[in-house]
Amino acid sequence: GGGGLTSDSQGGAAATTGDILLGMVTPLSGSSAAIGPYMKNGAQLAINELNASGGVLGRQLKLVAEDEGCDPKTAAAAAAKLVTAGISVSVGGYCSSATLPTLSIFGKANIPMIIPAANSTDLIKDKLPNVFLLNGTGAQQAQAAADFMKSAGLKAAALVDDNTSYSKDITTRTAKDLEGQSTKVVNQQSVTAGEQDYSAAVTAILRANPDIVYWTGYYQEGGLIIKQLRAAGYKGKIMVADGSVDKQLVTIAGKDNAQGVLATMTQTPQTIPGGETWIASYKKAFNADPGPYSTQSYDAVRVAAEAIKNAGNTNGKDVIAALEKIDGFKIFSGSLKFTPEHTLTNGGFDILVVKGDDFALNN
Amino acid sequence: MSIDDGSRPERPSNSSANRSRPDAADASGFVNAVDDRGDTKVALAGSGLAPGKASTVNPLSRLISHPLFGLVVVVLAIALPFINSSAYTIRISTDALIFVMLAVGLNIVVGYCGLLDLGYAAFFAIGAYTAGVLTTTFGWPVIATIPFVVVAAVIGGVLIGGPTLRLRSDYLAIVTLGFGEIVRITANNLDFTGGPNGVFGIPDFGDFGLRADIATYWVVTVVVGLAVLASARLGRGRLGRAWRFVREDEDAAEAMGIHTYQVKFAAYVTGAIFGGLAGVLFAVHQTAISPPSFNFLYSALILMAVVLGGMGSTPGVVVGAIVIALLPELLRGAENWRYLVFGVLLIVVMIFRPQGIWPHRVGEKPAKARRKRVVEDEPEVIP
Amino acid sequence: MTAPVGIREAPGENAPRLLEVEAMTVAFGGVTAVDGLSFGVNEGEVLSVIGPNGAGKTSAFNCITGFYKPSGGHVRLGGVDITGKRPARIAAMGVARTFQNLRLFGELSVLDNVRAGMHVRIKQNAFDAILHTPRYHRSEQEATDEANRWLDFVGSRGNRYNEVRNLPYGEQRRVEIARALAREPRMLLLDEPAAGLNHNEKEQLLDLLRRISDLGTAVVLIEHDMGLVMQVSERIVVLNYGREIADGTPTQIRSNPAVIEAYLGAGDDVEEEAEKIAHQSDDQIFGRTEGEQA
Amino acid sequence: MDFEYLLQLILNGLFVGSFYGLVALGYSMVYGIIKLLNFAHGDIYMLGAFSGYTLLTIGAGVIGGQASIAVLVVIMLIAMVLTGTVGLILERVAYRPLRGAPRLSVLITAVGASFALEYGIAVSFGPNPRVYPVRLGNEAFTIFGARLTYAQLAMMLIAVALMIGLDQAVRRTRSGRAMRAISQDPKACLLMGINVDSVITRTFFIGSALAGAAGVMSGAYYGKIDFLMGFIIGLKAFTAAVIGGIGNLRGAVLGAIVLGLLESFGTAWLGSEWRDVFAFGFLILFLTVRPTGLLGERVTERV
Amino acid sequence: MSNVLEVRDLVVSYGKVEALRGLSLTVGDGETVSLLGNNGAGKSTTVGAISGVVRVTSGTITAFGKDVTNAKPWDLVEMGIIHVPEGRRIFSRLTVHENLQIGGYAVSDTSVINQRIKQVYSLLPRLAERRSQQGGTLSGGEQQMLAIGRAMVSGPKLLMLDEPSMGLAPLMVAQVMDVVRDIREQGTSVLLIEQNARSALRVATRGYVIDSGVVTIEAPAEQLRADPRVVEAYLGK
Ligand SMILES: Nc1ncnc2c1ncn2[C@@H]1O[C@H](COP(=O)(O)OP(=O)(O)OP(=O)(O)O)[C@@H](O)[C@H]1O
Ligand SMILES: Nc1ncnc2c1ncn2[C@@H]1O[C@H](COP(=O)(O)OP(=O)(O)OP(=O)(O)O)[C@@H](O)[C@H]1O
Ligand SMILES: [Mg+2]
Ligand SMILES: [Mg+2]
Repeated sequence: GGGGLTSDSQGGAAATTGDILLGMVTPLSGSSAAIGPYMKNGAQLAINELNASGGVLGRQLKLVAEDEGCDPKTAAAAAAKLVTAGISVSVGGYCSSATLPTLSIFGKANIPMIIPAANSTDLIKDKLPNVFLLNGTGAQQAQAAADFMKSAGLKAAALVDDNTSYSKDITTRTAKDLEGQSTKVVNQQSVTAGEQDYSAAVTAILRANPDIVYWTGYYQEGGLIIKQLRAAGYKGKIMVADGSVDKQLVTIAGKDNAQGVLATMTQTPQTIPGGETWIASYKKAFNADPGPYSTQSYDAVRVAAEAIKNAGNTNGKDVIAALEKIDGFKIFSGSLKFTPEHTLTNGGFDILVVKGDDFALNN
Repeated sequence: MSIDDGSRPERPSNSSANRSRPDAADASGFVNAVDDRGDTKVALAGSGLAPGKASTVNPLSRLISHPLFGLVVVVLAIALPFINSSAYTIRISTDALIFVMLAVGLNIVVGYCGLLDLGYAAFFAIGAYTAGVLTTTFGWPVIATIPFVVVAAVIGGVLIGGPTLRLRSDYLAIVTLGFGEIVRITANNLDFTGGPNGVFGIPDFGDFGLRADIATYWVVTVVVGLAVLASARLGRGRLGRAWRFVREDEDAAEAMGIHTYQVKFAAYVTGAIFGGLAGVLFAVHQTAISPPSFNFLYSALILMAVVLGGMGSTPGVVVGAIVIALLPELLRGAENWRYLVFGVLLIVVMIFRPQGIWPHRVGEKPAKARRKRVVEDEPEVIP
Repeated sequence: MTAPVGIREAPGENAPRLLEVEAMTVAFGGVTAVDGLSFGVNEGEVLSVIGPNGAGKTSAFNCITGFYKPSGGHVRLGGVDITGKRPARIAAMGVARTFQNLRLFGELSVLDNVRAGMHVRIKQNAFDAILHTPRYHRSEQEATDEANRWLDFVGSRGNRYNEVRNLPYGEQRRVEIARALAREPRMLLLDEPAAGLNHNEKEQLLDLLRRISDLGTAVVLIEHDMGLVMQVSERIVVLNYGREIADGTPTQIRSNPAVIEAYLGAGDDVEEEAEKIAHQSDDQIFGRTEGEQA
Repeated sequence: MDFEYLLQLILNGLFVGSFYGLVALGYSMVYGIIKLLNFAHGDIYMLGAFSGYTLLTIGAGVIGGQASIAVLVVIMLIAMVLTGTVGLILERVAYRPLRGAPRLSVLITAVGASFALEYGIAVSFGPNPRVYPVRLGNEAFTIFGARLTYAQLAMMLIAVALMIGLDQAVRRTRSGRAMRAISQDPKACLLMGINVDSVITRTFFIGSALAGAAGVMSGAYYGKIDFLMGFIIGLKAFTAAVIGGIGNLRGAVLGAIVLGLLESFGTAWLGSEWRDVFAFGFLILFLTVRPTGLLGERVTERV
Repeated sequence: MSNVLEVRDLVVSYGKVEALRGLSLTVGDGETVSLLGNNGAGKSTTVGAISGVVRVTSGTITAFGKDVTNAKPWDLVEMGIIHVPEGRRIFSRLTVHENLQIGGYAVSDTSVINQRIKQVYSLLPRLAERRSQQGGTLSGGEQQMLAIGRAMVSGPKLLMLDEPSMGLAPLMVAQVMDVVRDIREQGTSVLLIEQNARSALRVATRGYVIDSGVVTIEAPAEQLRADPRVVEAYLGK
């Protein structure tokens, strides 16, 4: 059994004893299955640290992760499962299209969501009180990319996305930002993720003769596109968005081909001072390298804990109020203060560049 | 065999495969090295009289073919929130019910009429998007969108079915698959459909003072229950028989005056309407819809529900749909093992129940008719 | 005893021809299966079409019933041109047929198979079926009753809820005929109904054909069993290489040298058959239809 | 559209088409003989890529980082035997028990097998993509201004050689004829003295081996492999097989090339996002005009 | 005279239905043996069991001195046991010529196959006329000829024909029976199933009457023709 059937029977009084549960909806199967563990581990690392220092409000934290397979229906079921499990805060959300249907489920249950990865502006379009984005939005990233192109004096840009919301969001916004600017968008297209041959797209890009190609999808396809661009004789610049910032990009593209590839990216442990210790503890805990969104997930847990601590209880409304009040809390992308739309005040995007086997800060 | 592979030996000869025995080996285009057939209902040698054989349905299947049985299932479904009202239970049950509606709709096309449709999710998408766009962009209440959903689904069915229903089954399969992909990609590429993020913030039917998810659950239960009933009844009526005739033998059906093309068309369009209406329920339930929900894999899953349950058998298809909808949820904790297990289970189930979990049976007839036959066993001879 | 449908009036002397085939030609690539064939069928008569294998009999049937499109010529039914119409249209106009190789709906019940024949007459739409209106129940009941009557008529015994493919061959043949009769055709085309039947079953078939003819339905029969053909036909058309080589009464046909050469042969079988027939009076052969002979 | 660009599009189309072709052949063969749409076929391709990967990783010490085409060919042959065997086992375990069952039931086991293969690899290799330890260089030559790398040329030549070999084998030998006969009436084939099971087994072996070869080639050429890589190409191969006239081997290759070209031109004219809409739209229109595909046997249905 | 085929106490069941219930028969070298029986009596099942396409539940089948119970059909074809099935089952989308070639599948020597195909064409000229037509488009009678011709290409030592005259015109029935006679004269043993008992008993040397899966009468052909039971049931008065 459990719960009443009437309209006011959900989101009742929060428990005041026992573990505080944090829920995470993340892909653990399907084509994005590789991402899930990175996020899960990042969050777990934060929980371990917090628990070691006594937990929050004297209670221990516990992570409950559910698979979404990047599928909206599975994600919604996962969210409902987390609601039923009694989580206090949701710290998950990777695929935007799969995160959208979870908004109302968490919303109706009065559970705050601190979304570490999904960053489509659609998530905050309806101004739901419980939704907070901990990742820079597409708008911010696009701005960073456009600024770079202009300042580098590039005349022609090709924008390529993988036709998913995250990726397309960035290209459309970049194109908008470049409207009427010195950099012209000479080619814009959406390829299908999961394929291997992008030569048709590459041919079209080459024909448009751009100075820079901006790829906003993930590293799997990104690596292939870089390789195929180079094989087709493309000599200009290539830039990728944060979804492609991963060592694997270099491996897939081939070290030679990947040299000098730029990226728009928020701060990562690799790029901030003191990051090495974080990487080391991650490695120690999970015997693996951190990957995309490990840091954001780590931060999401810490932010959640901070808000609960400030609220003094786990009641959704109070935690949300606490989240809105947070100011100056240190996270990887800088110091945290949510905008009225519940996004980061400062996207914190930097330009990285591939040097050797990995990305480094471009100076 | 229900789906004609188009390779019926055009002229097996005077008798051939039809000759007095179920010869599934020919029918499937396969053969066992040795004709080692299991138990089949066969007329006794030479006698021509097989008194009452096939109508002696086993007690279980008589129980479940009883009209009351369906009622009991519906009552149980309605009572679910009183038994377990957790958000998770309600959600996955609603999902499963919507899936049942899809499977029942596809069953009309595949199970009744024998048309292989690999792009059924297209109609699901058309329904969901029509409802989604009309409610969010124009602020309509969901109910008001239903006529438009039906019209949109019918238009979709006519557009794709019209020119292609003459194709042989496997060609039809690829055409429908292509159509499914076209619909999904188009939704992904257009602006008014919200691009890859789709449409979100879709309102529900109203909460009637209940918890919103439970209100939706009950609405869905009622609609799906009616849909199941309608499809079962359609299957037994005149049109339903015509579908089966076409599935079994188009030429013979034509010779009986049945316009086979129209009949196929009717199946296709009816299926489209079911799919479209299921789409409305889905849109309401998800509140946010986006292209990935309508991919080929989803069409394949619906087809699986139909085949796994038993093509042409309404209770079978309902069971198949519930299995296919809930199994991955039950295996949720297994992560990537989940689909490995799922795949292996599919194979195992099909090997042990090649006709489906609950196949359609000929010979299950209303009790009234059964009694009647007893009297008529010694037929009066008309001069 | 009531027949399942109202017995139609026997046609008068100058009744128009029910079916008129005029210079019909069918060619497949190099093969001309039917080559300028013309013949007619009168209301209510029993006509046999015989001829060597590959003479084009089945092809001619297929043209008449719309399954093949003739490349030349015309087919008229009751004066209406039906050349090239779709099979369903032609069937709805009162032409029913069976197939040389049985074409039953194998996985359906015997009753459903017969109800297929009544399909176009069942007064019921999709909404009736969904809502189970009184009209639905009435029409279903009527259809079932009528199907049962037709099955009784053809002498089908055994369980009618059985899948038809599980029936013995002879029984399936009967069901196929019942299905065609349920169409209430003006004309019934039977393609080798006796093939694969044993002696006893052939006798029963003969009796059935006579009863069908008694209903006033015209019967066109393709058959290689000369015993049956000679006993049941009022008139015989003989085809060879797609052309008509003879047209006449059984007596005329069995002594026609062209027919003997092309089809019957001088085998002992035929002699025996001929002997047998010779012993019967024409009356016995033609039963009640004798009076209508021209 | 200038000539160079046109030629480049054609070359791209041909190159992609040759991959589709290798996979489509197996699809078409299996369909031709047992009327099964083998949805697991694309995953055999994936398996080929992973076998090649494993072999190369094991043998990396021996051959060093820079593999020659010759080494790749050897690896490819071994991988072909491996995938062929998997195909054969698949037939034994998942399809043969269902001979005589409704055709769609087998389709479902095929989808089940596809899931099992994909996620079997996902759990054993992990969900992360793998990268082939060898690299084919970017050296290219130009013909009339269109650019083709030597690696691409080599791949196309291998594909063409395999296709011609198969075509000859099927046409020239009596087992080719037996395959066609089995597709029509397997039981009658028994009475002709044909060992139907072994012919079917052989078909699966050959089809799977070809897909495996394509898998290795794609791994070596594109570099990245992952457990879902077979899905899309499986759909494309199915489409190609249908365009060509399903069950017809030459048709499958022709269909694959047509599809490759359609995609290439679709991208050029409408952009990548509309490419599949273009290809499928064309397919639908084409089939309404020619319902049996390019080379599909036109059957005069007899009644 | 040695027996090419000996069937002892054959039992075959399809699920619960026992189609054969202890049937025994023999075919001697060069003999033509006819099987008569009602629809569903078990005639086709018997030849199916002999040619290995129907599984035998119990009993033994010996051919050319070897036990071949439940042997593989292809091995039996190699031994020269050829079964022309009920309903012809020609390959409808192969041409007439290809159908004949398939008939020679078990023969490895192509020249032998071609030789035999030539013989078939001369024996059945109608097939030669139609050699490149698809099998499925032949008329019923033509298909029957093709089925027999196809069997002859494989070089049968024991030829089993299941209702070869079904659907044939009288002249053609006579021709087929002549072919059967020719085949017998070449020394091939023949097992002939026929509904057309009159013709069958004319070419056969011996015959069996089967009823419900067992042999009820066994006698030389002339004797059967005179047997009142046979006359009543199969020949007609
Ligand atoms: N679809 C077709 N394609 C090619 N040839 C055909 C087709 N249909 C029939 N034929 C040819 O036309 C001729 C007549 O065939 P049909 O079936 O009409 O003969 P039939 O008189 O019914 O013979 P039978 O008594 O043997 O059944 C045959 O030679 C046959 O091969
Ligand atoms: N595949 C099968 N499955 C089930 N029962 C079968 C099968 N094949 C034959 N039977 C049954 O076995 C019995 C014998 O059939 P069989 O075909 O041997 O008879 P037959 O003497 O050849 O008859 P016919 O004259 O009709 O050809 C029949 O009762 C038949 O219904
Ligand atoms: Mg005929
Ligand atoms: Mg038989």
